[in-house]
Amino acid sequence: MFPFSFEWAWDIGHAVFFGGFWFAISILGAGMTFCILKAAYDTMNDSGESHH
Amino acid sequence: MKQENNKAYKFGMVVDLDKCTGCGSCMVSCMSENNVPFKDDESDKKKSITWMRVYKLTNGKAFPDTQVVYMPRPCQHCSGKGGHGHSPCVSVCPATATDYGHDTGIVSQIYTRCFGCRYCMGACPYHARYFNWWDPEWPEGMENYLSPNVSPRMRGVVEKCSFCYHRFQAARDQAYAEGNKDEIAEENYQTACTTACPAGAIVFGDLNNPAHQVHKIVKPDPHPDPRNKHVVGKSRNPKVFRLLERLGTNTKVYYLSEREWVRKAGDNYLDGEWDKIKNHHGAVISHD
Amino acid sequence: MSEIENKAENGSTESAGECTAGEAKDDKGLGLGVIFFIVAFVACFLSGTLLFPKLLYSKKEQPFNFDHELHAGETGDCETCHSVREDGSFTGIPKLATCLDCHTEEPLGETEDEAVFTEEYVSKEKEVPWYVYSRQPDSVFFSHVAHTQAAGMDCVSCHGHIGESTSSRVYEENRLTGYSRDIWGKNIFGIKKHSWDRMKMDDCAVCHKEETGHQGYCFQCHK
Amino acid sequence: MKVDRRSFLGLGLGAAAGIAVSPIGMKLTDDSSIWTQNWPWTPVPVDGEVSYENSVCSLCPGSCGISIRKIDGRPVKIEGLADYPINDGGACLHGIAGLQYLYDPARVKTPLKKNGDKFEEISWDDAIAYVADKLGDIRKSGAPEKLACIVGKDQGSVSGLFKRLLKTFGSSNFYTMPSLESYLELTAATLHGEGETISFDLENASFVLSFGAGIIEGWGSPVNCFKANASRKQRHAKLYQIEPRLSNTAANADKWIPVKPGTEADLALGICAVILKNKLFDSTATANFKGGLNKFGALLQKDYTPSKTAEITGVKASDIEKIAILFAKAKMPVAVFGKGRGDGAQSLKELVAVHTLNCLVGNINKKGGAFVQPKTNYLEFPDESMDSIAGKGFGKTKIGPYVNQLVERVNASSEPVVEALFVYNANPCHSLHDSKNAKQAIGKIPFVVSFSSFLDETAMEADIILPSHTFIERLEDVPSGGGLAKTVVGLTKPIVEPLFNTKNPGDAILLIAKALEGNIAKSFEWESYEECLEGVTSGIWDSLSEEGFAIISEGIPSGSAKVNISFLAKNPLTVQAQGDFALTLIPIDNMRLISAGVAASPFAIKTVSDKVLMGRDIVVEINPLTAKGLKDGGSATLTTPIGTARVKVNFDEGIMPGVIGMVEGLGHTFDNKYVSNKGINVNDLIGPVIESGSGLDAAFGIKAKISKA
Amino acid sequence: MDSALIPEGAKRCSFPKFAIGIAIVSAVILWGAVAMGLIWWKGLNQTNMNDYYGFALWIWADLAIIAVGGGAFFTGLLKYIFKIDELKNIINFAVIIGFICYSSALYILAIDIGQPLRGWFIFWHANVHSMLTEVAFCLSAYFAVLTIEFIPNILENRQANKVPFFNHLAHNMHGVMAVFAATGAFLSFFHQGSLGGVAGVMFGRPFAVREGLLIWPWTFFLFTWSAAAFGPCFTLLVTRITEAVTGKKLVSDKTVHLLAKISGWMIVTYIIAKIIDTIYWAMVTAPSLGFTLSHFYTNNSFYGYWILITEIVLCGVVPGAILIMKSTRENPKLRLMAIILGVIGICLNRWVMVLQIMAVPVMSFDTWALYFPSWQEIATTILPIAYGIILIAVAYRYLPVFPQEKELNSVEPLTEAE
Repeated sequence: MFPFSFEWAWDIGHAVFFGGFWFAISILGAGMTFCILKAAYDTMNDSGESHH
Repeated sequence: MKQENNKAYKFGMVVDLDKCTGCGSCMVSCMSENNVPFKDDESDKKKSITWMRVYKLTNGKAFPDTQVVYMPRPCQHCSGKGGHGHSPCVSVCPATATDYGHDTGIVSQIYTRCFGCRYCMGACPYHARYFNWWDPEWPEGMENYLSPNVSPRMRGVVEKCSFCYHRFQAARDQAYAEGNKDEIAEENYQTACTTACPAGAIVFGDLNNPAHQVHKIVKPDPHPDPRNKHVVGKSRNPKVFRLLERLGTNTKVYYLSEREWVRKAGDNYLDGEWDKIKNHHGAVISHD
Repeated sequence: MSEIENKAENGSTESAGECTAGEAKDDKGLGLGVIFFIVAFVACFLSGTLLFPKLLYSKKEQPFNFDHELHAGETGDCETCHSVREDGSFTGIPKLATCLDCHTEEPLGETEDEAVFTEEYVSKEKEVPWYVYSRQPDSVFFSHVAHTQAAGMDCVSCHGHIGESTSSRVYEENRLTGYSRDIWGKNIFGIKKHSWDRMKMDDCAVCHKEETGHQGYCFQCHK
Repeated sequence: MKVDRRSFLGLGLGAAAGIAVSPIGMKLTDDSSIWTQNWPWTPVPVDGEVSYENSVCSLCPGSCGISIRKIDGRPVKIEGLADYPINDGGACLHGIAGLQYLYDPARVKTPLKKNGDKFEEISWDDAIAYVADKLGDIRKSGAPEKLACIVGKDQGSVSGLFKRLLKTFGSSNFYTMPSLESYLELTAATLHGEGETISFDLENASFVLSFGAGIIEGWGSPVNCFKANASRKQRHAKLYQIEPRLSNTAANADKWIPVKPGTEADLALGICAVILKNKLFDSTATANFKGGLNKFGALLQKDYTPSKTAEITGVKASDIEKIAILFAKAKMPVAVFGKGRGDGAQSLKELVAVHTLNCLVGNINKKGGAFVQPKTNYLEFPDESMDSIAGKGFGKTKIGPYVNQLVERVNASSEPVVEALFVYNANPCHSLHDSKNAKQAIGKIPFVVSFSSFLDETAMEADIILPSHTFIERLEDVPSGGGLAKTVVGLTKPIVEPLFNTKNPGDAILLIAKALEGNIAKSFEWESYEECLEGVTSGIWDSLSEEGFAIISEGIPSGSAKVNISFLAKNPLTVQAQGDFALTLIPIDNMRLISAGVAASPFAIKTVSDKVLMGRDIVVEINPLTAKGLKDGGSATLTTPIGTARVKVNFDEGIMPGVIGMVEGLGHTFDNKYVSNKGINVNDLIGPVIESGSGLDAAFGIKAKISKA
Repeated sequence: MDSALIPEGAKRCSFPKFAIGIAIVSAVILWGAVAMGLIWWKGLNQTNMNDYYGFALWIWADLAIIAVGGGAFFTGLLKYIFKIDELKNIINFAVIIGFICYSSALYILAIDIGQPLRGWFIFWHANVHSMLTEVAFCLSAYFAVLTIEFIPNILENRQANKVPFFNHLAHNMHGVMAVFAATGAFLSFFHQGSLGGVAGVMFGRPFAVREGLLIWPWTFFLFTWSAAAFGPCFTLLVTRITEAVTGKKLVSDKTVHLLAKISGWMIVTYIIAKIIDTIYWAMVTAPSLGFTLSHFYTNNSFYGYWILITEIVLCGVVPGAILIMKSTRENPKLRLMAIILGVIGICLNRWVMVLQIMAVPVMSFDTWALYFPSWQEIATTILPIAYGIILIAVAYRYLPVFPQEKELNSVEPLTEAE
């Protein structure tokens, strides 16, 4: 699953499969991190009043 | 995948169905060699673990022309299409709990790695793979005959014939101890079913080694079958056949019979197809 | 982060009362939350790292101390006691019979351990129930002869310097798996410095990959 | 500062995060799966040094050499012993599974004494004293002949000791269960004279005409027969199998000749007729036939012409002639008798008729033929010391010639014919025809002593059980039997210390004899069975103890055998099946089961097809043509004159119409869930039919009807 | 009493009534949970599976619910990538349905494996050549996507939304939803396909095996396509049922017709491909291995040609036809019939691609194997349905799932049910 595992091989199979997988995961990760941080930031910048 | 020593074995088996008496010695020898458990009711054969199973085949003719033959069926140790090691089960196992040993041609099964998805069983057309639906249990005291060379399985994993791999491990250790690395004599590595067979119907050895009995009988074709590029190692002995050869599973268990109907039963054929190809069957091929 | 906290501090007083009503703007609460967060985080992390292993492993004393250095000194090697049989199999921890090649009912030397050995085991003809630090599970087939003779490896690379020990260290057994702690390694994070610090499959495979160019097929080491 | 929800939220999140980055998660995930890989309830076999020990299997007359693999002295596997004169490496499934007998928790672990209807454990001393006491009374009563004994076979020193005990006690009522060996001797006695026996050179025969002999179903010396059969192909030898169903032997044979059950004798005579008519016999051989060859010939030409024989047997007349000619013209022909395993019911007429074929074509004591030679006796027991009681009692005639008559008499008479009975290595309550009847007889005998290792059906009926070692734990001489061309005596050695408080039956007998004192004790002046064995086998002991076996006779016997065919010339009647139903039920001998003696092992049972045993139901073979109103795989009720049973049916084209086949060796009723209470015992449905003249139980089957359940 | 949580202006039944409804359904869940407990405690001997049926009811259920759950990724794809804005009216619900399906699929996998505690091996020791590995990875990843897509809707709950952080979070997530949807579509394409691949790569099983493109057998593409085609049918079906139960119109006909139309065309294209595939397999693939079509559909008491006809014609061609024609599509009865047939069709297809594969003998001397599940299997398979009902009920009650609800129900009918 990870390149540091002995079962990892730098072959086309692993490249394609895990390439795709980690790519998708990182997008999701990045996306969520962005949303959360931005939300936190926005919360900071609110001028006191509660939103609805 | 290249193995460390360029000298690779390719262990295989040939069963003389005309000699086989269906006595069951191979089955029991296998069970006691490999710590196969038993339950109080083993008559449901779809839930009965028998790495080596002896099938009863009939020619389907009515009395008195009926004929019967017994066919011992261990794991066929497929080498997959083109013999690249992608056997039906190995290629589908999600957790690499079964792999193809390119150094021996043996398909492994690692009980501690298997998590019991059973995909391999679905993929195997020979039903050579068995699932441990129950925890194995030995009646009080009987666990004393368990062999330390084969690890007992736990509930929830798949098991199958290993060509008595532990005997290969022992033979190899012996060879190491005697200082000759990759030299394992034919008689030093024989499976439990082979040695047990009272009729001497089973022959086991290295298909890559022309000196070995199994090679002499099978005469595996070094070239792919011109009629089906997926098929390799086809026998050049017209009396020898493999189970479901046309699927391209490229099994390493061969069968030998003088009887045509038996050879035909080894695979599936469309109407009239057999009569067309039976004569080619195993015949020495042009480029040879 | 600190910025958030500051914010948290300020807005605090305004709507303190409303927080229970699920009103969102109680920043003091948030601040307190952060402190709680940090406290809990540190507490749990430390207990997970320091306390947890203590709970996971049970400590077991060997039947009596064994002085490897002394014996190795006498015999000059490991193979005398930990030998390979003719069929290539490995004897592992020697049986009492092997000990009796040298030892007798009469204690050799006056250490307490020697006394225990002769009284409890030699005279009673009982095998010594040693705990094996490097015992591998039943599913593993490990060929010593392949490594020591065929590959010419030394014992140390896997077993470390146990041969130089003068007394038996405590045997730690994983309560859940029954494994010796040496398999996972002393370091709870599984970090190793020496080749003998850990004995998991990964360690075998990595070495095989380096030495033979291939991690090996399953059946090479499994049964 | 107020602690509020969000503080707890922080606390929770912090804790979670802290745990998450600590090693706990990773370690426990790994360890929990490792736990599943080493579940404490999954046994871990102890490793150790491998060693091999040789011995001989005594589960059947085959007497194969075996090699036992041990790990630090713990037996883990039985395999055939390479280069052993009988089996040379191969082994049958029962022998390989032998360790399941050794470790069987259902073994009799210590002497048991029946109290009311349940057993209680007693010490050996008490047990022996108890037995001696009972026997003492019988002897005092002046009727020592009322002590009877049933053993599995009449060979080997242990049987010898039983026989000796009976004789010195004063009884001639020593019985053996029917066995191929006994039939071979009886046939030889009838045709060639007392003291002779017959064997077959199957390894060399070029044409084997088998009258239902299950050559690859456990007949004779099974593994040896397997090998002989396997070599047939290379030798271009032929096997013709005559029997009502397509047995494995028939399936493997070059030709299967279906014959109506129970008419094998007639077919044999029919073939004799053709041989005589066409002068295909060996005139030099027939020249010195005694007993009226011409009378015999005339009889055959009258009653056994091909057409008449065809009428009786259902075999085409042309085929009968063809077979006769093939047989007579073959280079090394041999006709083999003994239906199935050859240890079931047989008719002397059939045995003799078949063997007469061998005599006619003159293949007696020729390579690839039938060997006729005196019974081998390698045992030299010193003379018994007989006192008057012993002499008188031993002088009295036996209750009956065979076990069946014994059972019959016991059940018939009101006052006990037998006061005490020894049972060793036999299970009459399961393996005799009409086993219920046998059980009743055994139950009727006041004092029954069993030497069984297991609580089998007969042991259950016993008053006291003196448990024997299994063959893995005991020392014993094991002579080969089963019509093997050579005679080999093997030595079974104790491979492990006895697991339980059992004894070698030989030692048990010695103790009983000593306890009985007087002439009996004097006749058993050995310290132990081991000493006795060494003494009585002194001639071959060195070879036994060093090689592990001794070859008594090998190769073609010298000289010819005299032949007297008066028995057949008297034209004995052919036995008919009991009852008048339309169908005939015949027993099937299946290699994967055991028909006599111990039950098959759990492993052996596991290999049994679901076309033979389905759950707890036994499955009978029946030809679709005969199965009107039945469903393949469905249930049915099978009725014979002596019993009814619920069975499942399997439509099988490999069995003659009109015949129902039921496997032998199932239906054990003792307490062992792996091998017992499965199916039914075919002997509960078939009753004995005594052949006039021979007195043998010759019931080849029984009339039956089957209907949808 | 829980009015504070109910979306503003939405009419919901009284809490007790709601609670009772939930309680009833929970009983079913309990039943399933008992069976699940038995299976984990005693092992898979609690099922009627055997060595011929390593894959059975559960794997079918997995394949089926993932297929019908395909509506989520496909609707998402259309809404966020192809910008078909109309679908915003149903996307929330599609996501919830998807969430239910995928969480159920994971739960079933967890009971289906013989060694649940080793389940993680499929990730850690992954064999990248196995279709099942592919399924496991993409399935879990896509489940994460669904969760992400579900979160904003949850945060829009009246109370949650008052928390500014949540409010912002929901807002931001909506902002980047297209990215997530695209990832979801990507992942779905692969795991839906791999589920087809699972069967297609079994070259030891002539009934299953297919030729294909590179490493992907045709079944790979057929499965993806069919999921996209029939998934919306299921979304529409569940919507229709919810409407019936709540007695409210929740999604405008415009939206329904649009989705139905798209689904219809997808079905038609799929079924054409499926027919071609079937013919090629029957005429070329199977015969090349020595099998005639009749071998797969005769000599047994259950699997006949009827199953082939039903799947392709009755539950494929027919619904396809109904949904592509405006007149029939916009006839509520016919439309309902079509989507029901569609859902049956896809489930039947998955059944065939799991259980019939196991049933067909391959060795010439082998026999057909039929199987009937044990009550434990059935209970554990019904559990997800009950769980789905509850989740939908709760979501509908407390979350603004249907943007159009208010306008469509301006004149308030009496609200009832959960």
